[in-house]
Amino acid sequence: MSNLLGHYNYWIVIVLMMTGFYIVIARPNLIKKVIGLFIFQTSVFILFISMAKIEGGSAPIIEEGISVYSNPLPHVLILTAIVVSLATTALGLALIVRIREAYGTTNEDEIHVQDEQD
Amino acid sequence: MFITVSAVILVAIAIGLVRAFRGPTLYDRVMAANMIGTLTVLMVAVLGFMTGRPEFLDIALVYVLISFVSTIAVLRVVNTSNDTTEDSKQ
Amino acid sequence: MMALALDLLSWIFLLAGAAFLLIGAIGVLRFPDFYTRLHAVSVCDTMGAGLVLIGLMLQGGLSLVTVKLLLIFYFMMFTCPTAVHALAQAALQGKLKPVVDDRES
Amino acid sequence: MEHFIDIVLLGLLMITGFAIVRLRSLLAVTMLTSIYSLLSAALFVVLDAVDVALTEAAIGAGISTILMLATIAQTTDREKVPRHTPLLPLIVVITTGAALIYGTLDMPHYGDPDAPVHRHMAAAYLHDTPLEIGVPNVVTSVLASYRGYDTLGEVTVIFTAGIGVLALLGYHTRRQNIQPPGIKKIVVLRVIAKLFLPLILLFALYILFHGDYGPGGGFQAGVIFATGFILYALAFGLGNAQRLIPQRLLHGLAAAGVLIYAAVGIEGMLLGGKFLEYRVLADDPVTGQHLGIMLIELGVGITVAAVMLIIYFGFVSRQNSGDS
Repeated sequence: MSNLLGHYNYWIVIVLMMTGFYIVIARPNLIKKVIGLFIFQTSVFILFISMAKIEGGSAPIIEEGISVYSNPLPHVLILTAIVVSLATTALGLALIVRIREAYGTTNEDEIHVQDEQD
Repeated sequence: MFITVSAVILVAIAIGLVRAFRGPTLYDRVMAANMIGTLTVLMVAVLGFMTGRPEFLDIALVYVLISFVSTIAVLRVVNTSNDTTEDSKQ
Repeated sequence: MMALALDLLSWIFLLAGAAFLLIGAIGVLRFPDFYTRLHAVSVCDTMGAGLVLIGLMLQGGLSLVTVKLLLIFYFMMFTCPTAVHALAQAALQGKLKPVVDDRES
Repeated sequence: MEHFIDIVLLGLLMITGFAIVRLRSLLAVTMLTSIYSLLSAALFVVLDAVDVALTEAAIGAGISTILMLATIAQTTDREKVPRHTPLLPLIVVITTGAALIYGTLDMPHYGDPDAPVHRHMAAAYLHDTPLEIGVPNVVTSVLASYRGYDTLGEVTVIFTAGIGVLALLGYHTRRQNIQPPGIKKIVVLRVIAKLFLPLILLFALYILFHGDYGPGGGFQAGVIFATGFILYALAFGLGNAQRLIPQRLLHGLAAAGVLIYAAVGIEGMLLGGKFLEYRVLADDPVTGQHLGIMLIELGVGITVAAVMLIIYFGFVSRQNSGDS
């Protein structure tokens, strides 16, 4: 039981991660792939933040009368990771817009077919 | 007592999620997303009091603004795409 | 005595707010079409949220926390009805017909 | 009790994830993605990561969703049914997942205060921050001071992303105003937008300069600042928004933010310290740290806000010019 509760966060995170992974590899639509990537990224964020949590701890903003704080280091890492995830999402979507203009579709299978015809 | 309120909020979020999944129109989904935005704001506010550090309400304030702006942004896009009354599953 | 009365009042507000939230949520699930569901959402957004925030303000007392809650309250009372209004307008322009008589249009 | 909320929120996240796989309308999927992001942001609050929650809400639920919508608006809403049977991907995913779950069995339990992560650096940061930096928010002190190099790199990444989007999509200035057809006639929205724009910008400044004492900082403030202008563009049309902040100004600001950051570092060198050493900026080391953090947060905020707007205008102006 303690094993289940102790690892619940990690397991759900892995399920989420695999959901995102599945969308990325199984769905031909490029926008859907970006969304899958987004889910994957967010689940990694949750993994790190779960590791930072200390039972009974409080947010790492120093205040009188609080002695236990959660670990601030993963927070810093993830804060920057979120910003990078936005950068990758924006670039990916911009590429999709250009691909759509060049091929007339956002479907990966159709793009492959067109590439083979050339 | 705060736990009662947060439990109710969680139930309401779950119901909103059901509506967002079932549709049937896109407007229903936007509405559900907006409702979940509101509920998340309340959730964060109640959580602050529950953990005894209520000074983090800035986050809730940001959520209000963000959920408003993204709702408006969706509405801008929705009416340009034609099939708004699609069926939800496949 | 005063503190107890305030606490009690705040709990009444919080519980009433929670009740309205639940009612609104059930309405969102159960009502037959989009426009009726908007009514239910408005109950959530204004009455439910408002009462919960007032309850929290009573808990916060005279402090910066209450000021922030007041700001959230103010923002919410503006943004939520605007969003719902815009949503209804968009749906109407998107040729979504309200259900008048039957369950299914 | 927090544990209970944590469990329920993770369950809801999982349901949302599965719903995203199942739905085929991309707009519907985007709505669910926005919900997913909001829920994960709420989860971050439960897990004590207030700064992360603020960032995730502003970036994930806000800007990312808006960008996805802009992309869908100029491509298509329907996802075609894939031609292949998803058997192979399913096997790959389940195998990987099983391997990862096997790997978690050796991990320390959730919330364990003796986990190796909490042993070394974190304790030092928590102990030293009030003495050396003098700001209560440890996340800000680590982000801006102890690991200032990383954050400089981060800002450069954002700046590069802005240049990348600019190179891919270009920047079209709209002379005439194309009003979004869906919300053309809504007067209420315009009044509210006009009422809220100054409040949002003021709030962004509060987040920027209050980042030392509460959740917040340059990244979040920049995004909120940009969101204010996006609201303006949504309510009053793109042309008006672009007249409000001209292209050249945006490009200049995007570069200026990074330069401010780097200049603070070089100023430290000129005053006899190391690169990005803030102690030497003032007579008193703690005051110097305060000054340095405030300046670099300002730089970060300026770059992030400008790049967000460049990206947004890039997406939306292309869409309009394609339509007409």
